[in-house]
Amino acid sequence: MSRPDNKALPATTGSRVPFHIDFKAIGPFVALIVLFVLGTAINEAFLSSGNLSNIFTRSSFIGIIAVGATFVITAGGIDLSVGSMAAFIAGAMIMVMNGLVQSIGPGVETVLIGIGVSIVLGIGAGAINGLVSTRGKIEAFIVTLGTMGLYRSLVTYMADGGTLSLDFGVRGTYRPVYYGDVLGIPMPVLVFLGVAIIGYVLLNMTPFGRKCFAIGSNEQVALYSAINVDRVKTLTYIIQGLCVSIATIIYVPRLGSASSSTGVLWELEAIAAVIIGGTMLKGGYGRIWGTVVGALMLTTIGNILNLTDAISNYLNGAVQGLIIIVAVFLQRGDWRRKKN
Amino acid sequence: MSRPDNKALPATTGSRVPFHIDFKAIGPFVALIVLFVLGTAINEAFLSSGNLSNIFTRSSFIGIIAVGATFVITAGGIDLSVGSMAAFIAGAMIMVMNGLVQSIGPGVETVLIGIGVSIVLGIGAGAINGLVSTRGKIEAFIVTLGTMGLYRSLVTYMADGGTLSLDFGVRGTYRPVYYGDVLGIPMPVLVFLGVAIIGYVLLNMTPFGRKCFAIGSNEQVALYSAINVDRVKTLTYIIQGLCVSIATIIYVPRLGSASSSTGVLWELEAIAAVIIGGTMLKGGYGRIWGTVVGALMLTTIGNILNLTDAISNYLNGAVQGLIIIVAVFLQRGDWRRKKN
Amino acid sequence: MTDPAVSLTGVGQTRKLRLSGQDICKSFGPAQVLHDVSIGLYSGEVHALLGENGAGKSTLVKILSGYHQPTSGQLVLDGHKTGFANSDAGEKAGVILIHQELNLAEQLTVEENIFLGREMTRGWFLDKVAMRSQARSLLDRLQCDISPETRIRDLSVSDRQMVEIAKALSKNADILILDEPTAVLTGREVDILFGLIRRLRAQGVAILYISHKLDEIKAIADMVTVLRDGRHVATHAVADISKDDMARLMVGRDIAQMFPDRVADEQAPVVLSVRNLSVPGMVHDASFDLRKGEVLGFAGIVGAGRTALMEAIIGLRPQSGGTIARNGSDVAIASLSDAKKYGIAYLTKDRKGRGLLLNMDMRPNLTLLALEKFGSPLISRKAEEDALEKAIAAFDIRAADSKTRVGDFSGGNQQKLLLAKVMETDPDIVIIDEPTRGIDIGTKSQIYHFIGDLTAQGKSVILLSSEMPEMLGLSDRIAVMAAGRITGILSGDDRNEHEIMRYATGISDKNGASPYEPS
Amino acid sequence: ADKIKIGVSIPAATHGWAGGLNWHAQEAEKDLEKAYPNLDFIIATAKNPTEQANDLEDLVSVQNIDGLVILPFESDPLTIPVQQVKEAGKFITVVDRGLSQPGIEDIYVAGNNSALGEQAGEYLKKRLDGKGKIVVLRGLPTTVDDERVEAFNASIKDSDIEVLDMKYANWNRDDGYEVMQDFLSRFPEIDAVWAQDDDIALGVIEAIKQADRTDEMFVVGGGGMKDIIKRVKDGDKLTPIDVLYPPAMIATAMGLTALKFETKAAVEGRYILGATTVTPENADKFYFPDSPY
Ligand SMILES: Nc1ncnc2c1ncn2[C@@H]1O[C@H](COP(=O)(O)OP(=O)(O)OP(=O)(O)O)[C@@H](O)[C@H]1O
Ligand SMILES: Nc1ncnc2c1ncn2[C@@H]1O[C@H](COP(=O)(O)OP(=O)(O)OP(=O)(O)O)[C@@H](O)[C@H]1O
Ligand SMILES: [Mg+2]
Ligand SMILES: [Mg+2]
Repeated sequence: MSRPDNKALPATTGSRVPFHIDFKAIGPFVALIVLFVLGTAINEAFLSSGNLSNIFTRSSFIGIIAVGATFVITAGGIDLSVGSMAAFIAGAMIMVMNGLVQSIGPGVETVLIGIGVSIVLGIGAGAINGLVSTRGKIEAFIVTLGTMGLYRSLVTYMADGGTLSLDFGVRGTYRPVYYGDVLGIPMPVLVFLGVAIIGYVLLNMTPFGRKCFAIGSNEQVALYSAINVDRVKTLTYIIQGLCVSIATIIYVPRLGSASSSTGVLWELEAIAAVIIGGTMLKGGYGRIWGTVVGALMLTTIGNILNLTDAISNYLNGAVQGLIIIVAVFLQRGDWRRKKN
Repeated sequence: MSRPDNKALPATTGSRVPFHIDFKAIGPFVALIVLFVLGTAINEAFLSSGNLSNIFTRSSFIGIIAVGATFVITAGGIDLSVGSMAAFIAGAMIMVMNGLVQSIGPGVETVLIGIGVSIVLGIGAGAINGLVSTRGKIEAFIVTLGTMGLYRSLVTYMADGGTLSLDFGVRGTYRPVYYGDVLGIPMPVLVFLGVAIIGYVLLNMTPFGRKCFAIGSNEQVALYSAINVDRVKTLTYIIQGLCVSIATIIYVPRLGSASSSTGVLWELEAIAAVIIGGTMLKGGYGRIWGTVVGALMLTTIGNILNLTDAISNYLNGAVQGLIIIVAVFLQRGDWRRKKN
Repeated sequence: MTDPAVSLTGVGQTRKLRLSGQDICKSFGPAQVLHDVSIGLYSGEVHALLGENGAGKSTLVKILSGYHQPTSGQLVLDGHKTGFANSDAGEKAGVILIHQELNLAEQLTVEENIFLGREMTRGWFLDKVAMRSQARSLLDRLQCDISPETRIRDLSVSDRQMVEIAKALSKNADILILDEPTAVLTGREVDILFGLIRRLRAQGVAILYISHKLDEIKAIADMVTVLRDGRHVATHAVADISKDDMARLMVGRDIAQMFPDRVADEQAPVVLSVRNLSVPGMVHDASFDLRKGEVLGFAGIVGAGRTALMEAIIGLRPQSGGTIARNGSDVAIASLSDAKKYGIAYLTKDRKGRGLLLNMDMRPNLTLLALEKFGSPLISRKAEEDALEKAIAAFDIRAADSKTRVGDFSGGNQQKLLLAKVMETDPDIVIIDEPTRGIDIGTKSQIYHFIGDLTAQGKSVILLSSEMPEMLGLSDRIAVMAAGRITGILSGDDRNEHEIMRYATGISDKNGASPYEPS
Repeated sequence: ADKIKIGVSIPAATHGWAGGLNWHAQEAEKDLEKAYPNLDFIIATAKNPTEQANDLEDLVSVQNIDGLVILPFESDPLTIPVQQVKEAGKFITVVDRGLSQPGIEDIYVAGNNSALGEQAGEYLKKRLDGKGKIVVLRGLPTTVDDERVEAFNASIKDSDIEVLDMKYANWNRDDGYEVMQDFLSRFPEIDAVWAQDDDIALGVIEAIKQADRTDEMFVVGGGGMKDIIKRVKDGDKLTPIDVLYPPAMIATAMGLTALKFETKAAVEGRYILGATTVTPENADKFYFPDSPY
């Protein structure tokens, strides 16, 4: 359709305001910085390299899981099973590796096989969540509530109610995966960074990510845009499973154990990190960097509370809750509008 | 294309099949009946009046809370704080009543004042959730995650890390509220029934209920229909708070105590009951009777697991999870379509 | 800018100026979409508002009814300066707007939507009986036979529009504004609506009517105001102005020939052949051929099953029995991606519900259907932006800026974006369902020529339309459906309104006895 | 003839110690049912006091038990429910946590949480010569935790031991690790750690190792988890002792109850288990490699 006089129109596209700051995007970072200032004010030790490294390392577990959750939630789903899934995978890894010590010894092969098992289980568990909810047309909330109970039970059963502990030999081999560092950056942080970057690229720069946005935003439109909605949704759960598996791989060498209390409430923390980061719970909009910052914020709040005894221990939860609400309020930036 | 003789055509819309059974509406009931049959098969004592009365009585707590959650979820919100809120209200009630024993003794007045405190706190806590999320424009998930931590902390603080116990004198006065019955129907069941009926009427037969549906279905449309969206949403949280308060009123005489472990994970159970009952997690469609049945189903599953010791206790959670998934699958009735 | 209250004489002499907007300006962020527009609405008068897509019509009427606040300018109601803080205030003052885009809660029923926010009650309770019967009588006034208990999501778009009209009626408007109400209505429904508008006019209601259909404006309006690029161009009595004049005022130039000149080759090879295709409960035993370079129209009454048939062909609906052949060989199409693979694309008529992601901007919408074209494994942002630039030029999409949510686009520009989106797959066969819904006359002509260009490139088009001129002006052959069956395929001189109606109503049926005649 | 049914109501295996409890209960069930074929034990596990009250109802109404062995989640909330079981004419054995009202139970196998805190306090005092800086990692805010901490505080009160801070670690290994990490960043000088439970202690140990401060301090745990006992046995300098709080007490209680039904002997009464201090010398006696705890 050619239109000769189109040129005469004022250019309506591509006009961008220079130096426009997108408050929505930087909001989480601002909130994180405020937290850091608060931490430093409370205790100088907060800024010590050891403490910072602890915060980042600790955030890695929840952070990696939350990167996966960002996909699920962006595509309009939810996964409540991640915490139990992590416990189950950790338990299975430990059992397999302990079993292998007899036959092939506590060497690198054993650890590699353990890691392989973790990945297979993570993908499998994710696929189950995805397939049962899409094929069975059952709400993801129900399906993953069910598998949450399932995996929690399985790990309890495998550990006979107690704790599964990794063989000491294997622990030595495996140890660097958690305790090691490259150029001073702890391994878990590197892995977290890697997962976040890959997640970012996948969500924002590939057709798959685009499809996640589309499905979460309007499933009908996605369907009419030749998107295999069921497949993409299932894939988001598989990505979630894979992320849980990766988180577990770096978790296991830390304490070398798994029990029924491993990963309890991680699902809530992961979802909270995602939502704090600005992803919409109803789907259609997701932000990996927000999620990363969300995970860091949650860890930092916990850390700050441990650095002071000004607050009664009983009230930790209250302070934590209030800080989360205030941080989200600040970062959403709605208070700024009032001034206009 | 104008067509005068349109009436001659078979009507393509609005045609109704006579005697059409709405599987979606009866689905939860069918699933519940299946569970009852299963229970009876496992142990005849399941059908004993004592056991049935236990099941119904127990469902009352979660059921009453879930009726409130039906409003919140129908209007597109979510409330994660109900479990801690219940613990906090229970704690406050106990402290107030214990305090009153000195001055006015352990009589009916003391209990009534305790109940009044509960109702005021419930409404207040609901109002806080509602106002902070609507006025502050913060996701309900975050706000109620925050208040969840807050109330949990407060009850821990009030109990000084331990347990708050109701004065034994007051306990005697208060006892019939839980253990009493009218014409053989236990008090909690009567209260549950009353709350459910009022909830049903409110949701389905009043303008307010209709507004909840509209807001959950499409907030923009609701706004354009001169509905005060913020007010209606806040009211749903207040109703939720009131329901928590009522549940707490019948809970306190049962165990006569409150501690930091009271009501843990009730929020998950309440939301699960709502979703199992057929209410949509994304809002716009809610069903009180479904919720009632959902709560009964959850309790029944727990009860059935106690009927047999064929299953390792470690695997309780797994069986529970699987039954929930299967029950929801059956009741959604999607498997029926395949046959057409 | 002239004061409309003074300048308007003639028809309006004995009538009262009810509501006027004076020197209205409106900006969204940096983009100004209305510049000093004035308009006056008189009781007992139908005032038409005309303008290209994106001219600012919807924005203006939203300001008049309180949905938007003007950046500057003044509303005057019955001689008093006024301002509506929100739509509620507007409605209280008797100003009712029927939106261009449907505003219904999909999960709720017809009755629930009609009375949303104004439920009738007895005591504390809903008076469902009264609401139902009133809903029934409102729908009866519109000769619309849907049940008040049907959920909106189960209704066709035209029925939804009728519900919107019923909802507006229930509010007893003094000043009624209709924003393109007929874009999704069938001819019969338009007639009903016009009857209604005439009655309301006789009762002294002031009516503002927006449409891109100049015939309608000629038929129903007393006055017409033309906007162009957010500016007031002219206000005339309709009797004083011809359709061509209106078009010229609107577009700012002469509209060339409306339809392209095309000659289809009747011997061209068959590119798509459908045999005995059925869709359970919706389509029965449909067979037709589509030739290279041809425009095959599909006519029929709403609900005849045209959309269902097309959705089955492209794999969005389960087909039961029947075959589809592409270029002579049978193909299995189980999903839209299969259809895409075989070079078939489909443009839905439900642009809001199925066509576009309203909360996103143009770029992701444009490329969604053909994502793989824009790079793998990574989407090339540059390729996307190039495509967007091309599409904006090719389809004349006008948006304030490229970051605007598609949901904030004017209706016509949404439609153009949807067309651009479908064309990104570079299909050989395009199935277009109501392509010019809500499109202004100038752009319409462009779309027709665009379809002509497609066939000239050897592509084939299936056209589903409820606009008879469009159907007749573009189609080489016309398949007519009635009650789920193809009752005839008309070509040559048979392609006329009369014949089409006979087949569409089932009076004639080439494929066996008419289902409506006693056998 | 119908078997005699004995209900066993215990907390679910949600942390290490409770896991050990579950394991011992199941082992005891197997052993006792083999030894006394006319007995049937039915174990019900609960995740919170409310659930435990439900379980009691079910044990009575559908399982129709003759006797009940219960380790109450918490004392106060379960007093009334247990009383109701008693009123239904059942034989009651209470383990570990006493009920709030006296006279309900027939047998009381009492754990001694205060002794656990006290033993740990006494050891620290002796080992540190009555002065030094310590940190404490508590469990969850419950009565059990309170009793332990109160006794601990009382026992070090007359010394110059400074408690730098106390934080909850929720009887969870991960939390123990993280809280200890933060203590380590916060306090440049720590002489000893009291972790109120061995699960927490294991997390603490990893954190100390990671910070490379193993030579500076030692850890006193509690419970008697096999991993810690093994360390004590091996003479690990980081874990010189452990204070026992054996989950096997459930087996004792079940055994006593079985005896009551089998022998008609008068087994009523209180059996108080002390909190034994495990040292490298006696560790062998308390090391059960097959137990999950
Ligand atoms: N909320 C909004 N935010 C930003 N831009 C908007 C918004 N609403 C409308 N616009 C812009 O204002 C301009 C006028 O839109 P409007 O809907 O009034 O056009 P219209 O004349 O009704 O066109 P159509 O015939 O296509 O319906 C368009 O460029 C549109 O993109
Ligand atoms: N109750 C319903 N549930 C789901 N989809 C529906 C329902 N009613 C109609 N649709 C779908 O909505 C779309 C539009 O409906 P419409 O009645 O206009 O189409 P149709 O029956 O194919 O007739 P037409 O010949 O007018 O295209 C079609 O895809 C139709 O199948
Ligand atoms: Mg418009
Ligand atoms: Mg047994």
